[in-house]
Amino acid sequence: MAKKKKKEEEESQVTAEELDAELAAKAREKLGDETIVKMLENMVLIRRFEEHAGRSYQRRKIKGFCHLYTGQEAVAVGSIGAAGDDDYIMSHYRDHGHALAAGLTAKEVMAELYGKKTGCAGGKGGSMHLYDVERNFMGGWGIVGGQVPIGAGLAFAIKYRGDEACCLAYLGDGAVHQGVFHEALNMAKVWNLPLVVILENNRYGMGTAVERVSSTTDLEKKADSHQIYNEVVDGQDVFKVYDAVARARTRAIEEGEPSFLHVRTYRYYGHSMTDPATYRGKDEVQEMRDLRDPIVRLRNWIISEELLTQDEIDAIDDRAEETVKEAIKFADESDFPDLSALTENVYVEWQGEID
Amino acid sequence: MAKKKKKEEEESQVTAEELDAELAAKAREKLGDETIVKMLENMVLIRRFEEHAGRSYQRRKIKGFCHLYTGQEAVAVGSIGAAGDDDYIMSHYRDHGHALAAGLTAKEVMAELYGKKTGCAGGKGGSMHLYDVERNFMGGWGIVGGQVPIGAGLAFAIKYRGDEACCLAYLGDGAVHQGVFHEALNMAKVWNLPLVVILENNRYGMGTAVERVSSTTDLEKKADSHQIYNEVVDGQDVFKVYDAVARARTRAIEEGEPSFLHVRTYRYYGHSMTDPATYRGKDEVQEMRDLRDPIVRLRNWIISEELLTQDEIDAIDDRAEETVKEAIKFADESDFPDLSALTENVYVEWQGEID
Amino acid sequence: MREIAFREALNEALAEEMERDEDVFLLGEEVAEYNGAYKVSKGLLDKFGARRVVDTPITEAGFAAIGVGAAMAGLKPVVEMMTFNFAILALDQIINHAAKARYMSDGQFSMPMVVRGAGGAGGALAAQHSQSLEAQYAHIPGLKVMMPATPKDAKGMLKTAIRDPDPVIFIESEVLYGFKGEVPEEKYLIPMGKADKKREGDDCTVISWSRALHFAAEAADKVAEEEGVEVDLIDLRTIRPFDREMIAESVKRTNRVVVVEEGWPFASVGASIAEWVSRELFDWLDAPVGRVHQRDVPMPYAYNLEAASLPSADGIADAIRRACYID
Amino acid sequence: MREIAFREALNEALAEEMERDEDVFLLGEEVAEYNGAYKVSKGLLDKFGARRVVDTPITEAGFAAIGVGAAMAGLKPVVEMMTFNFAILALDQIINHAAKARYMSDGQFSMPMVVRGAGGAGGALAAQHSQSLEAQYAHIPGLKVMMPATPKDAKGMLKTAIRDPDPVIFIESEVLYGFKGEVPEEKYLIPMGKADKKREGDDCTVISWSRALHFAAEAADKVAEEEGVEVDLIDLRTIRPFDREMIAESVKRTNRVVVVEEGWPFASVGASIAEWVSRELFDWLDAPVGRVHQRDVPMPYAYNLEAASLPSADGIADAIRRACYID
Ligand SMILES: Cc1ncc(C[n+]2csc(CCOP(=O)(O)OP(=O)(O)O)c2C)c(N)n1
Ligand SMILES: Cc1ncc(C[n+]2csc(CCOP(=O)(O)OP(=O)(O)O)c2C)c(N)n1
Ligand SMILES: [Mg+2]
Ligand SMILES: [Mg+2]
Repeated sequence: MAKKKKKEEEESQVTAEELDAELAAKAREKLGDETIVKMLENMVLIRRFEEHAGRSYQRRKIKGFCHLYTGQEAVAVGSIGAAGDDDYIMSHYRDHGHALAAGLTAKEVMAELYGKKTGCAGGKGGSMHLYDVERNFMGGWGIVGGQVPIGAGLAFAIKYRGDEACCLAYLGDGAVHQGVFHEALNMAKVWNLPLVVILENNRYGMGTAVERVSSTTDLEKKADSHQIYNEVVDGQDVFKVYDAVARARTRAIEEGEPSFLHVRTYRYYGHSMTDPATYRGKDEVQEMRDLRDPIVRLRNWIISEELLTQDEIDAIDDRAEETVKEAIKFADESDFPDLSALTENVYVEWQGEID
Repeated sequence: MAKKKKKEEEESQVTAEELDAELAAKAREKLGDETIVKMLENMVLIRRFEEHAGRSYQRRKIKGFCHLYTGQEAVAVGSIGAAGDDDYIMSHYRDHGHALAAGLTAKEVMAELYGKKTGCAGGKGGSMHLYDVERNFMGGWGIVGGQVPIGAGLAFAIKYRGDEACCLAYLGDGAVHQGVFHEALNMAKVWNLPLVVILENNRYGMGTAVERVSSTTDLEKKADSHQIYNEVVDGQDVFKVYDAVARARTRAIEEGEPSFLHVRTYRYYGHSMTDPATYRGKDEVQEMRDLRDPIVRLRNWIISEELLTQDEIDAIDDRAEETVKEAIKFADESDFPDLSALTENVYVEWQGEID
Repeated sequence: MREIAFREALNEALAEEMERDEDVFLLGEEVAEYNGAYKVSKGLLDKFGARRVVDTPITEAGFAAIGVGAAMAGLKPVVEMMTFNFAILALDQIINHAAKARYMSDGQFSMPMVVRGAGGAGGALAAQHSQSLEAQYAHIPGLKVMMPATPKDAKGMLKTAIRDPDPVIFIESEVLYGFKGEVPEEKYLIPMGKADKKREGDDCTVISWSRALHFAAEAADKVAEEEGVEVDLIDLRTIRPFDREMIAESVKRTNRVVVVEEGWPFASVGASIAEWVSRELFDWLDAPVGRVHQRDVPMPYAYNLEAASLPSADGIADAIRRACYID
Repeated sequence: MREIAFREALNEALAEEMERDEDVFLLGEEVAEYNGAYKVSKGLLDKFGARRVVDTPITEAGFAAIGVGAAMAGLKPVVEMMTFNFAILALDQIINHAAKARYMSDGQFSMPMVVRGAGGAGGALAAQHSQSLEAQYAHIPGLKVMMPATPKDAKGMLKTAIRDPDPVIFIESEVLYGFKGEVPEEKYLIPMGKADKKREGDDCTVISWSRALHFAAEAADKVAEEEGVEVDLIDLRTIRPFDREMIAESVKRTNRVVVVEEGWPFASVGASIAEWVSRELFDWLDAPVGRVHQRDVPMPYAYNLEAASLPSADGIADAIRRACYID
């Protein structure tokens, strides 16, 4: 672990691109140093979390499908960093990063991955179905694209109640062709829903490069049929993500204008734990890691701006590692759900037995 | 009948807008006078057919849902006039006009509306489900939007076989929001399918004016997400429709470029026979009838260009009336399907009885 | 008692519940300005305004999902499907999302959503518009399914469905919308999961629901008159969960059963009810459980074929006779 | 005889039929360059090229419709659904379009389309990815449904399905893809609508299909060993139409039946098979038709709960004992 961390840093010092200085300065002014450090901590936590989740998967502690978020950390942290307390977060099956960014603890997320009763869905959901209604983290859904119109429904409820909030709904580059995505965007525009749709374009939907299945790789254009505000965002620059989402949020709440953000990012691992990702070159991955790693870029900026020292940065890493290890221990030691849980929470009320 | 016809003509002579002279001349050169007269005949046939269908509905000879095409005749006749023999025509539930334009006889269509065994679907389909596979008229479908991706499938088959043809797929302004429309357009673009999607915007989906449910009334923009060639077409000018579809067809066949045509048209009657259409003003309908009636405009042009005399035009009307009356008689006198038909053609082959 | 039509009873249920609870709203195609394709929502836009009576684009999956999201946020959406034939487009949202949200989150969400609209054959509407699709929902854990047969039940059941904390699929026979019946002036609810005895008899239990119930009632009259066979006629009302107690009580008396449904026979609700009776009341049965259903074919347009395809009073009477070993 | 895996058997079936008939092509998510999410289409892109092995965008409804259109034009599409959980999105195309085109046109179209892919629970995949949804298709006139349980059947049945002129829903258990078994080298077909006797016995008929068949086989071993109960084990193979002859012959000998399915119990295929047996073979039954099925809940992720939810050899053995009045 420590070695890997070192490696990233060393290479990053040589080559990683700098963050957008202007937006970084603007974010610093608005958020303050503490919050920015917290963002780094969150991103590092997600990175370490996924490393351990991957290993636990290999040790068969986590089963089923497990989709890691590594490489995309700035998207979750930057976007949810711009969200208000009453905003809804609507994610899909690649949800570990969104959940952690939304404030779920590593323990309850890891325990869910382990299928334990202490998990954030009592062990019933697993990796793809994390939820925390208290924190407005609405999951955690496995049908590609299905979450987007539900996100519009959450935005509908906000508007219905007259709340000052919005819904951030995430999807991947593969999901953007699903009919419901388009249905949702049209309704969002017609009804002026406070919806911010965040497309995380990590260039692949499973093994399929976006250009092979999309009429355009400029995926922001996918909102054009619906006359929805859209822009392209560098997803490896946490401040760019933050800025774009903050602006979109304002537009949503103050003007009732939904937005569609095409966030360019990258996933470092395969689609899920069982995908060797032979459909892309190693160079491609390496280049993203070397030049555009969102954590390295943020670290570099933090050091150059003297928010933290290298030692303090290292301490963040160590704490994250520690947090995740504790989460692993917690998950491992927790109990599986009681068998009685099998028939619980199918309904709120049920008039009869369950066959 | 004769009175109504007169009325249209008289008013039209005062006010109806002229057809696009240039395109009309171009079409005349390309098609010849005979074909143009045939187009008028077809449009008049559809008009008379729908009048009689409406009356038969009121007399309970036709049941279920019955959606008349009156007012939109130039779209069916202009577009199918541009189609080649091997092109597929894919329609929806408002299909009488498309079917007649595609060459189905008034008899077999009317008999189908009457639910008779002599109908073009043996009485099993009814008004919404006309078919004639021999004439490549692929129906006749009742699920709003569902026909568009099937049209893409027909285009896929054309390409698969390397045929020189395309598929014309129709939909309404209400159908354009359905997810499958967007799914189809993206695939058509990615795979370069010879597909021409013809949106007949008659301003309403049932009782809903297009602006109430669409993010834009410039419905041609609905193709923008998919980078598909699109244009707006005056659907009350048969030559404009003809020209746009002919160009789209060439693009489809020669360049593998799908097209999306936003054809502005109007339906004179309610959505179906049971809709009094109280959601729109009488003036609106009258204005369309007076100024933009596709038949009146074509007639006027034909007379002014001296393709036909007024008497010959009247004769066309009389013949159409006669044809439809014969069709009514034929339908009325035909038998209902034999009861044995109930369980026939569920499958090509079935291993067992039918419960 | 006053008589009103089925559609008016539904309309009253909607109005009363919207009056009672600000979180209840109606969403669907043509529900607002057009007053509903079948006029079930007549006057509601005027009464409650465009915030709570919402016309949607023709996007069944999309607006069902609006309902799912709104319910997750604590609202109580009533999603109108113009007909359940079109709800097939929304099945992913209903089955994969609405029905599973509570379970997957281990109880963090409730899903107080009603999906309602017209079901069954409507009269010469042909194959794509004449389907009795309750089996698609009754199969799914997480959903409840209600199907009223009378105006009174329609009103009381819809009110119950709207107040229910779980997703309820509420299927209204298209043919019954104009059907009139007694409906009390005072407020009432019809409980979830409870069947209704429509006629008492000791000779044969007939179980049905929705429109088919009326064919069954006609058949019961017929066999009473012609053979003196007294039918114990059960209107199931709620399909999932169904009322096992009332069925068991009846079958233990009659020892003969016929299940009548409007839909197709295989993997159907009727098959499942008949199977349950055959299994749980095996020792009480003097004859195989009879079944009547739509013929196992898509619905044809031609009226003679449609009539031959649907269950009929005559066919049901025959099935009752067979169950009673009368020929 | 050589042994190959279920997925390889399917792969051979596809390759042979594509070789044999230029009109057969494969379409779906990840079928080409990725060689299939479950590697069923491995090597087919290399062998047949991108014209005939087509990767699609993630648009299940849309590409199912490509299949419908292509079949209407006379081609023979094999549409791969990565899993049938996602095929719910395409149900409108399958039910309202593919299943009805022939009937609505009174025979003008045939619909020689296969929709195939993974079904059932896959192992800790949770509620949205672990559904046995055959009832959704078996309910629908116009469709046929096949569900192989062995590599040999998988190959012969898929070849039959591809040659069938009607739309065939072909559901492959996700868990069985790696399962190995004997598959002849020479070409063969397994007929539509014919069940297979997996074990002969006179004490109790057990009817199952797909993955659940294997649980049933285990249970049959168990009761043979522990109680000397000899099970007549029927692998249904084709669900719609199902093999009434083989079931009747067996039940008339054993007079006891258990139906075992992986899916939910209500309005299910198992319920319908049990119902048919109860009705048509009423006089031959010495005990109620037993049933084993998934618990009537969405599938939980936790492995202990998943195991408790699925049918098991033990549970089936108990049901067999109950049917034989052994306790
Ligand atoms: C409707 C549906 N179809 C297919 C799948 C299988 N599947 C899961 S993830 C995935 C790829 C999605 O790619 P993308 O949207 O780019 O998201 P990413 O995985 O890259 O985050 C597919 C095909 C699914 N879960 N749901
Ligand atoms: C999926 C689906 N939803 C709803 C309906 C009911 N319906 C039939 S036609 C129609 C309006 C369609 O309007 P448009 O697309 O503009 O076509 P037009 O009738 O104007 O030709 C509706 C809502 C349907 N048939 N299918
Ligand atoms: Mg992706
Ligand atoms: Mg319209």
